[in-house]
Amino acid sequence: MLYSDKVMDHFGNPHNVGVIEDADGVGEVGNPVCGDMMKITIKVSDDHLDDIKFQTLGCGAAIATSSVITDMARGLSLEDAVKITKAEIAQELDGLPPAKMHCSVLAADGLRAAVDDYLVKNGREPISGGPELVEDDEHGR
Amino acid sequence: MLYSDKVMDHFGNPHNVGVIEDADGVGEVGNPVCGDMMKITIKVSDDHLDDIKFQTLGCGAAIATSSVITDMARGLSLEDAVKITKAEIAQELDGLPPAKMHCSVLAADGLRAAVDDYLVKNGREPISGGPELVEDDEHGR
Amino acid sequence: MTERRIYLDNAATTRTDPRVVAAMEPYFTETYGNANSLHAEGRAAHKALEDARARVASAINASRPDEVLFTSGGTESDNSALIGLATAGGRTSGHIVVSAFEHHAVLEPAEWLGKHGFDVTLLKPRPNGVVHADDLKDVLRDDTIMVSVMHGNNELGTVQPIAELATAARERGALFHTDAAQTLGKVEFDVAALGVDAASFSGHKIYGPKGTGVLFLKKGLRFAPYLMGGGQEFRKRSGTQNVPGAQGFATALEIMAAEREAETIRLTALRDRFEAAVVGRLENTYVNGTDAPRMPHLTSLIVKGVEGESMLLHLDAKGIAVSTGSACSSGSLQASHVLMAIDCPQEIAHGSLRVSLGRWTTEADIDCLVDALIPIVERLRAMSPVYEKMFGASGA
Amino acid sequence: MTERRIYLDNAATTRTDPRVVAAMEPYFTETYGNANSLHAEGRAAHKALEDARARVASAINASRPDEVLFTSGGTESDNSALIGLATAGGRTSGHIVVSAFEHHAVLEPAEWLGKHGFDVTLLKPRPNGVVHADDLKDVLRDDTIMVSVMHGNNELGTVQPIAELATAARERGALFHTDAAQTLGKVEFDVAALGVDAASFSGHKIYGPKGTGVLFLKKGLRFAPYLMGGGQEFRKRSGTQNVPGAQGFATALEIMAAEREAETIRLTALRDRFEAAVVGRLENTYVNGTDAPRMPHLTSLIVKGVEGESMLLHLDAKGIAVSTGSACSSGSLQASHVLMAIDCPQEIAHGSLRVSLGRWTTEADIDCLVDALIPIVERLRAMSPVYEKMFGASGA
Ligand SMILES: Cc1ncc(COP(=O)(O)O)c(C=O)c1O
Ligand SMILES: Cc1ncc(COP(=O)(O)O)c(C=O)c1O
Repeated sequence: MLYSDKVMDHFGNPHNVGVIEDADGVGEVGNPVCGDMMKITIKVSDDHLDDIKFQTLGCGAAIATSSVITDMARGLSLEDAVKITKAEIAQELDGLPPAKMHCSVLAADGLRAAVDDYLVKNGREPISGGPELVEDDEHGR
Repeated sequence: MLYSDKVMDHFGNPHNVGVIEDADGVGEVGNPVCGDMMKITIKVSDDHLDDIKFQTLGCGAAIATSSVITDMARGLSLEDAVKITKAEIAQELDGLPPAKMHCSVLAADGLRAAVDDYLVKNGREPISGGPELVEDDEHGR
Repeated sequence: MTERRIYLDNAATTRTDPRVVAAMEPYFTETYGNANSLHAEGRAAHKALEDARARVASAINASRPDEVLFTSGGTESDNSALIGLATAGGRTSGHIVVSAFEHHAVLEPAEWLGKHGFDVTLLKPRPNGVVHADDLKDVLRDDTIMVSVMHGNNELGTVQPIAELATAARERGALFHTDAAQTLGKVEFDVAALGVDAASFSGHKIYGPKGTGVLFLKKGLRFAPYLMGGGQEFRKRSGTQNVPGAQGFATALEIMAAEREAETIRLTALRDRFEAAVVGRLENTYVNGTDAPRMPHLTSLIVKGVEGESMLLHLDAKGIAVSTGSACSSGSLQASHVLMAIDCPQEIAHGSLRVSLGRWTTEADIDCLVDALIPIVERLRAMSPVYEKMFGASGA
Repeated sequence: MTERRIYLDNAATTRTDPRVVAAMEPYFTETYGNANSLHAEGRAAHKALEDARARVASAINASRPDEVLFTSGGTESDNSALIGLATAGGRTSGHIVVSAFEHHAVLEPAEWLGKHGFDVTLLKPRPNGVVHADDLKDVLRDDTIMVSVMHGNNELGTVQPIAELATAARERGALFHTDAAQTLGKVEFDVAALGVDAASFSGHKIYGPKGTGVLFLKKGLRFAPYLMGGGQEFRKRSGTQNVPGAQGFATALEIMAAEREAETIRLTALRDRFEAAVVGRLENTYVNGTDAPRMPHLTSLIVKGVEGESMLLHLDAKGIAVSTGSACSSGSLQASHVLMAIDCPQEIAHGSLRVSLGRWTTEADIDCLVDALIPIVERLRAMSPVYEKMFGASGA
C-alpha cells in the first residue's frame, strides 16, 4: 500500500488545520472506534465558503483528504461544495490506495455536514442529501 | 540417498565377476521387469564353496551386494553360506540406504539358489528354506 | 536511501547479516547441485543441506536432525503444522484450540479447518497479553486433537508459558504446536524442555534470508504433507531444497544463539530506556504487557488520542522506521485483532506503535526516536478534534 | 570437488548464474525491508518486488503485473494452481484431467483432489511423448473444471501443444493450467498466445535461485489461496515476500530471454552431436521423442540391457553428472512413471539416462561424455546375466 507524493505532501504539511472560533457551520463525522474523526468549521458569506478549517484524528489518508478538501472547497458556492465526490478528492491527490478510499468519503461527509449545519442553523433546508454511499468493494480486503 | 564408500568400492571394482564355466551349481534370481537380475555360479568341494562368481544387471547396490556376498561366501560350508542374511550383507557394506535393502536380499537369494541347485543336482535335499522374507517397511517409500 | 536511517521494525523483518550472506554464497555458484541427485554435485548439496539441518536441530535441541524440515517461511510452517497434523491419516473432524492473538498464518488455516469439519476454539489471552494455562485447561476437551499457541506475540512482545501449555495439552491427549517465529534466537527455545510436538520458525526474523523457514516436527507423528510432489524432506515437504537458504538459516540461528545472552542484556536496557523516556515525557501513553514475560527487543506502545499510521509516517519522514499493529494488517480498517484479543478499547487501539530493536540499534537511535516522537504526538493531538474532550482531563 | 567436472543434469537444477547472484545481493543487506511495511525501507522493498513482478509479467506477456505471483518454487506453484483453482469458492466436486506423465508436484495434488470429492482422469501421452489434443477432447466432459498438462516433460524433453490443448479445454468451459518449469526461458512462453489460465515456473531451473517460483494466474479467476496468512501477493499467496529471490528470478528470466535464440541453436547442435554419436556407436540404444517437438537441451536415452543408476554412478566417477529417470524418483523401485506412461517396456525403462545440457556446456564436454559412456555400457552389459540372451540377437 503506497501513498502518492501528493498525499504525503498534504499529510506532512496539511493546509487549513484548526478551528474557526466564530464558525457559521460545524461538521463532525467519524467515530473514534474506527480510528477516524473529523471536524470541519466554515465561514460563509453570500452562500460561498469564505473560510474553512479542519481537525482530524486519523491515518495519513484521513489527514490528507481533509487537507485537500479544504483547498478544493474554499471559495466555492455551498451548492458546488456539497457536490465534491470522494472520487474527485482521490483524483486531486493522484489516487488513494483502495483500502483507504473510505477516508475520502469521510472528508466529503465532513464538509457536507458543516454546510448542512450552517443551513439548518439559518432556518433553511439541508442540501447535501446526506452522507455519500460507500460501495462495499471499496472497503479494502 | 547416499551410498557408503564400501558400496562404491565394490560397485566400482566388483570382485568375482563372471561365470564359472563348469559350475557345480547355478542360481538365477530377479526379474528384468524390476531392473535387477543376478546369476551366481559356484564350485563346490567337500561341501565347501571353492569358487564363486556373479553376473548382475542392476543398480549400484545390486552390484555391490553381489560382489560382497561372493567375498563373504568363498570358503564357507554350504550350511554356513545359506545362513548369510541381508542384514549381514548390508552391515559388511557399512549399511545400505533403506530403499536399497531389497538388493541385499537379491544377493542372498542368489547364493541360496546356487547352493540348492548344487544339492538337488546331486540328489540331495535343498537346505536354504527358500528366499528370505522381505518385510514391507524395507521397501523404500 | 542515502540519508541516515534508523530501522526499528525488526519484528517485521531484519537485515540479512552480512555473515549470513557470506555463508550462503558458495551454494549459489559452487555447490549448486540438487540435494536429491546421486552424482557428486548432488551429494555435495545433500551434505550441505544435512549439515544445516543438524546445526538447526542442535540449536533447538531436537532429538534427531530429521525432526527439522526446511520450508519457505513462517507462513508455510504454520499452514503445514496446522493442516498437516489435523488432517493426517485422513482425519476430518476433531477439536482444535488456537489462541485469539495468533498470527494470521495460524488463524487462517485454523479457520479453514473450521470450515472443513473441525471444531475450532479461539482462546483469549489475558489482558496482560499472556495465554494462561488455566484458561487452556478450561477449553480442552476429550476430542481436542491439537492446540496452537504462539511463543512470542509479534505485536505485544509477550512470551507465553509454552511448557505449561504443552503439558496441559498433552495431559488431554492433544498435540501442541507453537509459532516461534518471533522468539527464535531471542528467547531460549528448547523443543525438549518445552515439550512441543511442532514449532514454526522464519529465517528473515533472525537476520537470515527471506523465503526460508523451518518446521520442527517431532518424530513419529502422523502428518499429511502440505506441499506435495517429489517427496523431499523425508517425504514431509516436497520441492527442490533451497540449499543456500538452509545454510543461511542455520548460520543466522547460530549467530543468534552465540550472541543471545549479551544481546538480551543490551536490548533490554535499550528497550527500558525507550519506555521510561516515552512514558515519562508523554501523557496518556502506556506500554502493553509490562507485567508479563516479554521478548527483550519489542515495545508495544499505546499512545492515546493519535492514530498509529500518522505517527509512523511522521517518524518515517524523520528517518525512523517503526510499525503499527502487525505489518500485514496495514491496509485493513479494523483495529489489530491482537489488541482486540487483550481487550484494548478500540478507540485507543488505533494509537498503537510497535518499536522493535535489532542487532544494529544503538542508544543514540533510541534517543533520536524519543526526541522525534514527542513533538509528533503533540502535533497530532493538537490537530485532533477530540483529544481534549476524550483525554484532556488527565492533565497536560 | 576440485577435479574438473562436467555437469549435464541441468534439468534437475542449474548453477545460479553469477549475474543473478549479483542482482540479488543489494536486497539482502541494503534494501532489506518488508515489502508490506509503510516506511521507506518497506516502500523500497515494495518497489523492488513490483519491479521484479513487472519484468516477469513482461517476459511471459501477462496482461498485468498482478497476474504474476511469487512463490517458493515449482512445487508450490503446481500445488496452488491445482488445489486453489479446483476448490475456489468452496467447490468440492468436478472433473479434472491431468496428463499421466506430469511431475509429482501436479500428480499428488490431483490425487489429493481425487480423494476429496473430485473426479480425476489421467490422460496418457502418445508413445512419442506428446499429449495429443484429440486425446484430450475424448476425455473432456461437461463437468470438466480444469485440465493440467505440462509444457516440457522433465524426463523426455518433449514439448506439448499447449495452445491446442488450452483451446480444447476452453471450448468445453474448463480452465487450463500448465507446468512450464522445464520450458521457461528455453522455449517461447507467451501466456496470451498459449491461452492458458495458469502456469507454474521454478527459479532454479533457469539459473536462478532455489526456493523461488512463480505462479501465473489470469486476472479474474476464482482462486483459493494455498498458503494462507498475512494476505500478501494480492491476497493470493501469504508469507513475507522474498525480495532478493524475486529480483533473482526476474534477472534469471531476462537473461534466458536475451540469450534464448542463440542458446537454442547452440544447444540443439550439441544435443544432436551427442545423440548421433551415442546411437551410432552403441547398439541397442535409442532416444525418446525424436519425432516430437523437443526442448533443445535434453536427451532421454534408453540403453537396453543396463540399469540407469549404474551408468550414472560410473559416469560420476569419471567426473560427469547426469541423471536417470527424474531426480526425485531416485530411490524408488518402480520404473519411471513417465516412461511407463509412454508404454516403454519395463525391462528397458530401467536403462534410461537423462542428459541435460546447460549454459556452460561445451562440445568438449559432449565428446567426453560419449567417450566415457561407451566403455561403461559395454562393461555393464558384459557383466549382465541376460544381455546376450535378451538383446544379443541384434548384433555386436
Ligand atoms: C508470529 C509470526 N508468525 C508467522 C509469521 C510469518 O512468517 P513469514 O513471513 O516468514 O511467512 C510472522 C511474520 O510475518 C510472525 O511474526
Ligand atoms: C516439470 C517440473 N515441475 C515441477 C518441478 C518442481 O519444482 P521445484 O523443485 O522448484 O519445486 C520440477 C522440478 O523439480 C519439474 O521438473
